[in-house]
Order: sequence, then structure tokens, then C-alpha cells
Amino acid sequence: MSDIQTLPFAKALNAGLRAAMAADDHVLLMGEDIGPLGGVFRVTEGLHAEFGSQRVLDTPLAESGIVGTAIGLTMAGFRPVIEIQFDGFVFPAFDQITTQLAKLTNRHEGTANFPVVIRIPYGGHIGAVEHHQESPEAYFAHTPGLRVVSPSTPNDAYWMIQDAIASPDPVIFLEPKAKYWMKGEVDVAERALPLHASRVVRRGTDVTLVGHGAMVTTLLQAAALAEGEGTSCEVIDVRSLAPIDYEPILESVRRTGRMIYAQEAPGNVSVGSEVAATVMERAFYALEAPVLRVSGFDVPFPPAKLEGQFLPDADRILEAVDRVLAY
Amino acid sequence: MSDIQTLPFAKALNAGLRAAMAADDHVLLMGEDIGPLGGVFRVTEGLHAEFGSQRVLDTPLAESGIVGTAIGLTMAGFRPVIEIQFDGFVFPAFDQITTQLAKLTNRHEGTANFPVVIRIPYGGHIGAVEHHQESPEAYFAHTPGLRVVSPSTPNDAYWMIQDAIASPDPVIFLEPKAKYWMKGEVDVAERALPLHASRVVRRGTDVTLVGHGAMVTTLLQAAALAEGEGTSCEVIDVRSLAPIDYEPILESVRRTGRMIYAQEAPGNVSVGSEVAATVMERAFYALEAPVLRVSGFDVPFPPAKLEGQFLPDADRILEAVDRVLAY
Amino acid sequence: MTPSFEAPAEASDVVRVLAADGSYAPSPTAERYLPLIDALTDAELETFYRDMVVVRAFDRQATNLQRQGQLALWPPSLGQEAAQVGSVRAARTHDHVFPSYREHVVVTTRGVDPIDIIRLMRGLTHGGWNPADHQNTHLYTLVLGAQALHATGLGMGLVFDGRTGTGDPEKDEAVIVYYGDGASSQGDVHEAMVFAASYNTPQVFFLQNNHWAISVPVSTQSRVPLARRGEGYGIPSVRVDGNDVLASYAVSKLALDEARSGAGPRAIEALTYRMGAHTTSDDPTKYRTSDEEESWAERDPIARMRAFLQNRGASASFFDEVDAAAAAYADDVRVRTNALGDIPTEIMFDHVYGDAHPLVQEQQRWLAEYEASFEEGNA
Amino acid sequence: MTPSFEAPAEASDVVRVLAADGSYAPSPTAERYLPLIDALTDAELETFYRDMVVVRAFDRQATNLQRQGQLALWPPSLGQEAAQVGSVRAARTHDHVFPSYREHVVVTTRGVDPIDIIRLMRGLTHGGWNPADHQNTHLYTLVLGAQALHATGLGMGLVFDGRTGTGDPEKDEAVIVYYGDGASSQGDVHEAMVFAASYNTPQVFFLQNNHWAISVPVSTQSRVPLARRGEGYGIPSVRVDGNDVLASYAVSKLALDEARSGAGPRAIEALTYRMGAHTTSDDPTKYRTSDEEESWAERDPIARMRAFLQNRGASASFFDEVDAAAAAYADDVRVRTNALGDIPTEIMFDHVYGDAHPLVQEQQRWLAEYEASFEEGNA
Ligand SMILES: Cc1ncc(C[n+]2csc(CCOP(=O)(O)OP(=O)(O)O)c2C)c(N)n1
Ligand SMILES: Cc1ncc(C[n+]2csc(CCOP(=O)(O)OP(=O)(O)O)c2C)c(N)n1
Ligand SMILES: [Mg+2]
Ligand SMILES: [Mg+2]
Repeated sequence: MSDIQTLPFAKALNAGLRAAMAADDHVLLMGEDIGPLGGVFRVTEGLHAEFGSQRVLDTPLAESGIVGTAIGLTMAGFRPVIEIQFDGFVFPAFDQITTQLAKLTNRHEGTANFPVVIRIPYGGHIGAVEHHQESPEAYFAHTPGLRVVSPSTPNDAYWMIQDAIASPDPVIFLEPKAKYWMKGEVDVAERALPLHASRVVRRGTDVTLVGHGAMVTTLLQAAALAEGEGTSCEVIDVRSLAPIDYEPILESVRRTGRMIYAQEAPGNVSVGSEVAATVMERAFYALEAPVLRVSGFDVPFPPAKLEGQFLPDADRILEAVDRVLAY
Repeated sequence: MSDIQTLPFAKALNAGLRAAMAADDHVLLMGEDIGPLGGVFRVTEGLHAEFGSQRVLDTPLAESGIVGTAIGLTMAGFRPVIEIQFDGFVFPAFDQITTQLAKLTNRHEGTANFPVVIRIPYGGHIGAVEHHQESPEAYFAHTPGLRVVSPSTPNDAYWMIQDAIASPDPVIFLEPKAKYWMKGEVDVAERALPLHASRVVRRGTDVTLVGHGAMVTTLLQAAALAEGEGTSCEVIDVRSLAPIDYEPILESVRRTGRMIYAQEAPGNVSVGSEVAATVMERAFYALEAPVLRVSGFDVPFPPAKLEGQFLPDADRILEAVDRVLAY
Repeated sequence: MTPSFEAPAEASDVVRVLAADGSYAPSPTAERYLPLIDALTDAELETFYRDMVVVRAFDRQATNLQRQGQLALWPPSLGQEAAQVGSVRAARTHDHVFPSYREHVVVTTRGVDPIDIIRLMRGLTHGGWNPADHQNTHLYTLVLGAQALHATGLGMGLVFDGRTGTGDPEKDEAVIVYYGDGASSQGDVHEAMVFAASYNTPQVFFLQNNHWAISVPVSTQSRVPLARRGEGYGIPSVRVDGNDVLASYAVSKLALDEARSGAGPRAIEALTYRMGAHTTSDDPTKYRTSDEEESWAERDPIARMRAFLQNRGASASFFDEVDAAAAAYADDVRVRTNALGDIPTEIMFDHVYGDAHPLVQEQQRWLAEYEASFEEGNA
Repeated sequence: MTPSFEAPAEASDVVRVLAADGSYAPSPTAERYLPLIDALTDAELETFYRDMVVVRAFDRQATNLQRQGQLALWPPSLGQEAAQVGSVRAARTHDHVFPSYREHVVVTTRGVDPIDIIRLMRGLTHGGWNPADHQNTHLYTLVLGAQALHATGLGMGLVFDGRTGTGDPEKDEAVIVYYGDGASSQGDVHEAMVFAASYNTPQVFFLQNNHWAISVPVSTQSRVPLARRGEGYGIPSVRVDGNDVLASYAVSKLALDEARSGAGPRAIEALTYRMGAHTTSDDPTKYRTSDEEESWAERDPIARMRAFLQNRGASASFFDEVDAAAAAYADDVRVRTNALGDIPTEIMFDHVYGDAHPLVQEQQRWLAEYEASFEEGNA
């Protein structure tokens, strides 16, 4: 078998989970419908058959219970990997995540670790009903004690899930559900980047486009279109939302002087706000224009028929490119 | 009785609650220990005796239950005002707040309102144990459908609680617990400002200092000290964190060219991030320096003996003033 | 987890009036409910049957519409008609009803236009109707269990305002809230029972145990009957055969009337079965056997009631008429679904707040101008 | 809400061995537990008494230290000594203990240094000890009910790893989790019971019903005995007189041994009383009567055990020796409290993550430089 395999994102995740479970028999999966059904997105397909009911747990239907018992499982030496069924259903677990999971390492003053991974399929583009298309990353990125990452390619999915599981810290693992079916090459032999590194995915000289998750594809589309109009865009996938690896971003902005952050989440008090504020702080003199944000609007995710209007698309990015170039 | 009364912050709140309850017999209070005890900060003192057990409810000990039943009470025509005992105990209610309360107006497409006020004593300075000194405002400010306000004076406490109760929308009402005992003049006859207006509390020409809650006092201290060093600081109390009234801030920054946002909350993905990013966007050419943020560190609120090091004080503000002036 | 299938609907504590073959064979526990059933008129009995048949036709139609790409998703109510019709027909028009998201029978029986459910599942709305215009039938809630607390809170309001417990059933209001076996594990359902008991709300907790939460059997949620939970709060609780519309009606009727009288909350576990997929995205063959499905098909709630009515002498023309009405109802839904238009972009901003909100207004303005700029470009 | 005081500790289903006056007078429900009590040696009985007296002296000392400004807060364990000593002495050293935040008796009995609790309440730490070094005695949890899920999760781990249920009590591990009557309303406690029942965890839910949640009587949380809750999940549950150390020991011992044997979770409601204030910030006169307080003073757990031991012929010198040891223990805590120093600023950054984190490191560096700049300024 070649080291390079072409896999859809969901299957790459599945392979990453399988590798982590094979390597450490205290890695276990917990969630709703992740067992015989393989999860509503089939990310855990086959793992229940392979590893059994004590490694792949179809839990009772209670998210606080899932996260809270996962914490207890770490105390028995396990590394639980939780699947939250959809982004909008993580909130019943919010107390266990913020007041317990995020703080327990600190509360234990270094005498214990709490390696829980919480996988959350997130974001829009699938035309689903309420609570099924949201982007809750800001809540977690604001919370000290959590790490927050989001792969945007099958190769990253494969490696980042393993790195997240290996981390001694709780990791919120955001899976852009729009990408589950996207195929890409996975190098199963060699990890390209560490978990928290951001990555330049396209080189350019006029404007720096930065984003995460499914938005990276949109940024690349916008960059391709902009090229036709004579504008050269650099595109950066931050991959990790907490902490953020600013070096590649700052290096780029120092060259381009112009930057846009794109995200599906509502823009107010968001990851995009933080990146904009930080880039201003660290590259003030380099900026020819304000860092602009292209975000979901500050309204609840609308009925699916309006998601095309709610979610930033390449045109919305280009509109911001025009604005940022007008300075 | 004169229209101007000198009252401590907590008593001003108490008077505001009493006025709202007297004006509308469907205003009711819910919470833990708010009845005969009058709340752990005595904000509801005397109200149980005055209005009885069906207007001032000592509920079972369950925050999700409190917020969830408050939502149901609005459906029966009530206007519930909830007291969460301490900032760190709001998280069990997070699902009811974000997926229900914040979205129900939208879900009902305008056919119903959900006027729930959630009072949360927040912030540090009282030397208390874990979960009792936090500043969770970013979580709420990021959530479409919520309004988020924080009075910093007795007069604002008196009026803003009444305005929050009168609002057709859910309001997160953050009470800076460090200020509960601070006395100030309350004009019980006339409201000074609308609920969502920010207010210039000190005029200045060199640097604009902006913040909310207990931090406003710290900013004023810093401004007084800066004056001694020849720097003239303008101080603005935003009062409302969602929405934010940007006009006074932008007007000021256009004059000063320099701005600092101060908050107790961890800085990453915070209200300060948003204000910094927005001011950059709207007043880019006016800025002589990046908008700087002075915040709590991105760590769990530390053991009380370290709160002095964690919480921004006037010196930390002045350090940022020096930095912003150095551009 | 052990499989959940052990014919628990036949357990001795379960209230049942009609046997699976439609014969009138009350269980001993049904004794106290029989007067309520005896009091039902022929017209009422026929209404129960008609309700079930009509909504099943609608549900089938909706499933087809989803397959044709007209809906994002459809969660079928197939198989749960008796539990839903029986309980909702026991409620008075002034009562308050909180569905979860599979209560198509419940809400349409209260006058909600089925096209409004269709609009929800098509992605045109998050709500669909105004509860105040439909016998206080509240909106679907997709976050499992959350509505249980809303129901309890409303019940508290009824108590505080003296709108219940006066002794006049024509006026005393009660609340019924629906949720599933899976949802019963959520903390919110527990807290709803704690508050309900504490404030003595006039409320019925109606749990439809359809034996599955998507792919997870009820045995994962509980190893003992879910009805026992209520007892832990001092809430009198009963198990009923949820595929028996008469039993479902009677236990709900008594519970609602006790609740409205001031006796406090009541809980009902209706044993039923989700005969279809969880939703149109689901594939039940991955997690359950056809044996199990077949055994439940034998307890079909509609066939059972049809046999009962036939035994009582209902005419063939009655059944034909109901079938025709159901077909017409479903056809009408199809026609109207196909005619559904778009929704305006603005509505995304319109009702986020009840009062003006500058950030939202500004974004609404921006988007309108942005969209207009394309139209100009195209013009 | 009706007041909660109706001497429920005397209800017939409550397991009791010692009457309030210390006489040996087992309740009928105590029958099955008597062999466990008969098996106790004199030394063990004396240990129970000593534990209670020592920790009460410590608790009084801590209350005084708070009044002297040495602590931010103190939540007294006064009055709950028997429930805590009885239950924790029933646990084996390899068992796992999850306290809430008032379990001073529990954790010190497991070897936690009382100064570590003092450090927590003084604002020097959020934790205080390493559970692994103290018989798996976990940290205090201040968010009510949260620890119940941690305990259940740990129990699941024991099951998955075969560390329990093998039939060898010397090896089989069990878990005991403490929480209060107020906390029992939280959704997390419910979900902990759901998971515990589902995974058959070797776990005892130990509820100290001390009749108050700050100012709120237990009647607000439940109108029926809280022990009934467990039954709703199929978890066998008992009520015990929590001011009777022997009864508390015996029911806990049996429950833990049943749980470790593979029989699944157990629940205990210990009826006791918070004789002091909720915390040193609290003023109980605002919400409860002195009549109530006095009636519970008559059931003091220490006086009861003392009378029992006296009746059995314990010598005056034994009691004197215990009193002296308790005084010395409390003195030692005072001395060490007064000697407690500051904590370094860096620790605020040190353990937020297990792995390096650039943002935290940068802020730590910044603060160090910032603080150094003052020292330079002062130098
Ligand atoms: C809080 C929450 N978690 C997860 C989901 C996803 N989900 C939707 S339906 C369902 C199963 C529900 O089972 P049950 O309560 O038995 O109702 P049924 O579908 O059988 O009618 C799940 C897990 C959700 N809607 N809400
Ligand atoms: C989730 C949460 N809400 C509120 C509080 C504040 N609080 C601390 S102790 C307490 C009462 C607890 O009562 P109970 O569970 O009976 O324990 P007891 O104090 O009687 O030991 C409250 C409301 C908290 N710590 N956690
Ligand atoms: Mg179900
Ligand atoms: Mg208590």
C-alpha cells in the first residue's frame, strides 16, 4: 500500500481514529449513534465492529453526561474522543467543558492531564434545519485551557485528529462538515505540520486572505477569481484557532499590507475580531488598510434556503478585496 | 423625598427592581437564595417580604431549570428577572440561553417576545474562591439575539435594570460585584441615557480609554495619574456590550488617534478584540497607533491571592498608555 | 447494551384497552379508565381513527416529497399515531401543547397547517406558526428536552395567575409536553420534573417511548421502565400502550384533568414504535432487525383501531370516505409544497430582536446594497 | 414553600442503629446491616469517634481563622461528621472518592493535609493536593453536581479495564461521590445516574441531605424523599440517619461492596443537618428558626457516639486523650495557617496547559518583565 492515499475527508478522519485506537488501547470513542450506525456522518464507520462496545460507546443521549464522564474516564487513564452530533448540540455540555474540562489541568496544578478530544461537525453548506449548521468556535477559543483546531483537508484531518488525541490537553476538534465528502491526498507516512501551525496554501502579493475550515476553499476560489482581475492573493489556513500561529500571517501582511479574515461564524466578538486586533497590534505600520472581516451576519443561522445569503462566498470575499484595495 | 438620592450600587439596583415590580405585576424575580435571604449580595433584600413568594422565587438549585422555566413564564405573560448567584455558575444554563432564549424571538418570526433579564454579578476584586470572580461577557456578546449591558454607577444600575426589564428582548445584565458597595447619586426622576448608549465620563485629548463595568473606575484612576504626567485621557464607559454604541468612541478616537480597551475578561476573542477591530475598520486613518487591549490574562481566573496580578489596574493601563503614545 | 426488544408493551402494568387485533380487552390496570372510554361517542371514536389515517397519509406524502428533493429532511411519525392522537385529543382547546419535533399528528390536530411543518423541513422557516393562533400549540423544539422546561415554566405562570386549579375544568388550563425516550436522559427533563413537582404545575409529561433514539435502543437510556423516573419526584406516572388510541386517550385525559384540578404534575410513558426511519437521512437496517420491525407492524395502531371500529359495526363506506379524505389531504399538501416560493433575504434580519438593533440593521442594509449592486451589474 | 422541618430522620424507612441519646436501638430497616456493625472492633469504633472530634476541632479552628481574616471563606462541616466519617471509613484505600466542597471530614480521613483545604479557602490554590497521593481522593468541586459525572466516568473506566467486579474485594475498586440536597436538582446528577445505570458502574451516590441549600429548604428541591430518585433509574437506594455514624458506616459499606462486586450503582440519602452557617459569609437567622437548630443539636452525631462508647465502658481518659489530640491538631493547623506565605505570580500560567502554549507563555513573559520593571524602578 502506498504511503499516499486518496481519501474523502470523513474517511481520512476514520483512518486517523483507527490509527490512534490501534496505537493506544486506552483511546476510546463516545457519542450518540457512533456505534453500529457509524455516526450520522459515518466518520466512525466500522470502528464499533473492529474495536467493540467498550472502545466505541453509543452513550445515553446527554451531552453534559458525555463530556462529564469523559473527564472521569481520563482519571482512569483513558483518552476519550467525543463526537457531538451537530454543532448546535454542544451547548448542554458547555458547563462541563468550560468550568471543568478547561480548568482541571490548572486545578490539579500539573499533577494530572485531561486529554479529551471533542469532535464537532460544524458550519453550513448542507441545507439542514436549525442547530445543524452553526460555527461555535468563538466560545471555545475564548476559553483558557482549551485548544481549538479545525482541519480543512483530508491530510490534515488524518494527522490532526491523531495529534489532538496525543495532546495532553483538551482539544475542541472542529470538522467542517461541508468538506466531509471532499477527496484529497493523504500521506499516511509523514505528518506535514504540527497541530497548531498555520499554513500558507497559496502565495500572493497584494492581499492576504486568512480563514479556517470550509472557508479556506472559498478563499481559494476568491483568490482564483481575483487573479483574473489582476489581484494576487495569498491564502492562509490557520488550522488552529487557539492558539493561533501568527508568524505566517504577519510575514504575509508585512508584504501585502492588506488582509481579510473570513469565517462562517457571526462576526461580532469572534475569532476574526481577535485576528484583526492582533494583526493591527503586531503589524501596525505594515497595514495599508484596516484588516477586514467577512463573516456570517450577527443573526441566528437562518433557514437553510437563505444559507447562500448568510454564508460568505467568493463574491463577498472579492467585495472585501475591492474595499481593502481602495485604501 | 428628593429626586436625587445617594445610594450604594446594590441598593440602587434594589430600588430599580422594586420600581419595576411595582409598575408591572407580571415582573417576577427568580434565583437561588433571593427570597428571605435577599440574595448573597442582598440585591433583592426586602422584596420577598414586600411582594411574596410568587413574585420572588427561591427556585430549586438548577440554572438550566431557572432559565428554561423563565422562558415558559414569558409564554404566560410574565417578565422574569433571574439572578445567577455568581458569574461562574451561569454555564449550566448556557444551552437554554443560547439555543433557546436568544433564538426564540427569531424562531417565532415576530409573533412573540421573550423578555427575560439575566442578572449576573461578575468580575473580580472580592478575593473569592474559584468560579466567583469571572467575566463571561464575551460568550453572550457573541450570541445573536441577546442584549448585553453592564452598569458601572448606582444611577445606571437603577435605570438600566428598569430599561432591561422593559426591553422586549432577552438582556444579560452584568453587575460588577466590586461596585455593589460603591455609593453614588441616583436621580430617581429622570433617566440620563438610553440603555445602549455609551458615555464619555471624562474628557481628554491624547488617548481614549474605553471599558466597562468595574474597569471604568480603574480607567478613571489611570486618567488621573496620567494627567499628573501630562497626558490627557478621555474615558468612555460603553455601558452596553451588545450592541455597542460606537459613535462616542469613534468621535473621540478621531480626535486622539489613540485608544485602549480595558477589561477583566481574558483578552483572546473578547469584547476588547471586537472593539479594537471595529475601531480600526471605522477610523483607520485617524489611528496613530494600534488600538491596545489591557485584559485579564488568557488563563483561568487565578487563586484570589493573585487577583491583583491578574486584574488590570491603573499601572497596567498606564503602561499601555505609554506604549500607545510611543507610536 | 442488550437489545431493547422484549415486547414490553405487553407487560402487566401497561394500561391497554384494545388488544393488538383490535378486540376490546382491557388490562386490569385499565379498569379506572374505562368510564372515560365508555363516555366517548361514535363520532369521537371515528375522529380518532380519521386523525390517524389522515396524518399517516400526510406523513407518507412528506417522506415522498423529501425523496423528490422538496424537503431537507423528514422525521416520520409513522407508527406513533395512536399515542399522539389519543393524548392530544384528551387536551382541551385552552390547554398548552409543547411538541418535540416528530409530533406531526399532535400539531395538525390542533389546527396547525401541515404546510407549516413542511416549510420548516424545507428550510423556509425555523418556526412556522403562531402558537397563539393554534390552540396554544407551541413550535417544534429541536434541542432535545429543552421544551420540557418551557412547559413547566408556563405551568408555573398558570399557577401564579390562578388560571388553573380553580375547580372549573372548562377554564382551568393545563400543559402537556412531548419528548422521547432518548431525550429523557437530558438534564433538562430532570430539572423540568424538579420544578414541576416543586411548583405543583398543572402539567403532563408525555414520553413517547418509541424504543429508539436514532440508532440507540432505549435500554441504553434506562434499564427499568422510564415511567419510574417520575415517581422519583413524587409525580404519579403510568405506562400505557401507545399503539392503543383509546388507552392513550384515557390516561392522558385523566392525567390532564387531575393536573388542571390542582393535583400537580403527572407523567405518562407511552410504549410505541418508530415504524419508519429516524429521518429520511437514516438507515434503520444498520441497527435493528426486520423481525423487530415486523413484530411491531403487527401492533399497528391504525389497523387496531380499524378492527375495533369494524367489530363495532362501522360501515365500509366510512373507511372509504376516510381513505379518500386522507388522500385528498396529502394531495393538497403535495400541490401546495410544489407551489412554495422563495423567502426574502431580509427575514433573516427581521425578527432577531423585538426592538431596533443597530448592528443587525447595519448588516441588513449592507446586504441589501450588496445584492442590489449585482442587479445593477446584471441590468 | 413549606418549611422542611418535620423530623424526617425519624421516619420508619430510615436506617438507624443508635438513637439520638446514644442507646443501641436499631430500626427494623437496620436489621440487615447489624452484622457489619457487630464486626467492628473497639479500635474501629474509637477511630470513628476520634475522626469526628478531631475534624470538628479543625472545622471550628478554620471558622475562627476565617473570622480573623486568614481565609476568604469557610464552609463548616459542623454536624455532618457522622455521615462523612461513616461513609468514608466504609471505603477501601483503593477506592475513589469524589467530594463536593464541604467534605472536610472525608478528605482529611483519606490523608489529605487539612492545610491544603485551608490553602484552597485562603485563595492560594484552586486544588490543593494530588489525588493519586491521597487514596484517590479527588479535588473539591465547586460547581454543584459536576463531580457526579466525573465519578461515573471513572467508574466506567474501572469497568472497561476490569478493575472491578472480579469478585475479589481486596482488589475490586469502587467509587463514592458526595453531593448535597441542593445539588441533587442539577441536571448533571441526573445524567450521572443515567450513565451509571447504563454502564453498571461500581459507584455509590452519597447524598448528604443537610436540609438546606444555603437559605433554601430541601422541600423546594423535592416533596418526596430524595432517595426515591435513584429508584427511578433502577438504582437501589436507602435512607440513613446521617447523624448515626454506625448506620452511615454500615449502609455505605454494604453499598460499596455490592457496587464493587459488579451489582451496579447504589444510592444513599443521609439525613443530617448543617448545624453551622452555610459559609462564614452566611447568616442563617435570616431563614431558619432557632427551634429547628436546637432540635438538631439534640441529635448531635458526636454526642451520640460518645454516649454509645461511654455506655460500652470507654474510659474517661480515652475521651480526654481524643479531646487533647483534637486540640493539638487544630492548634497545628492554626500555626501552619499563620505561617502560610505568598504564592508566586507565575503559577497562574504554569499549569493551564500540559503542553507549551505560545499565548500563555508570551503573557507570562510579559508580566515577568512588567513586574521586573517596577523592581528596577524601585531599586
Ligand atoms: C441536545 C441534542 N442532542 C442531539 C440531538 C440530535 N438528535 C436528534 S433526534 C435524536 C434522537 C432522539 O431520540 P428520542 O428522544 O427517543 O426521540 P425520537 O427521535 O425517537 O422521536 C438525536 C440524538 C438533538 N436534536 N439535540
Ligand atoms: C452550579 C452552581 N450553582 C450555584 C452555586 C452556589 N452555591 C454554592 S453552595 C450552594 C448550596 C448548595 O446546597 P447543597 O447542595 O444542599 O449543599 P450544602 O451547601 O448544603 O452542603 C449554592 C447555591 C454553585 N456552587 N454551583
Ligand atoms: Mg425515541
Ligand atoms: Mg444541603
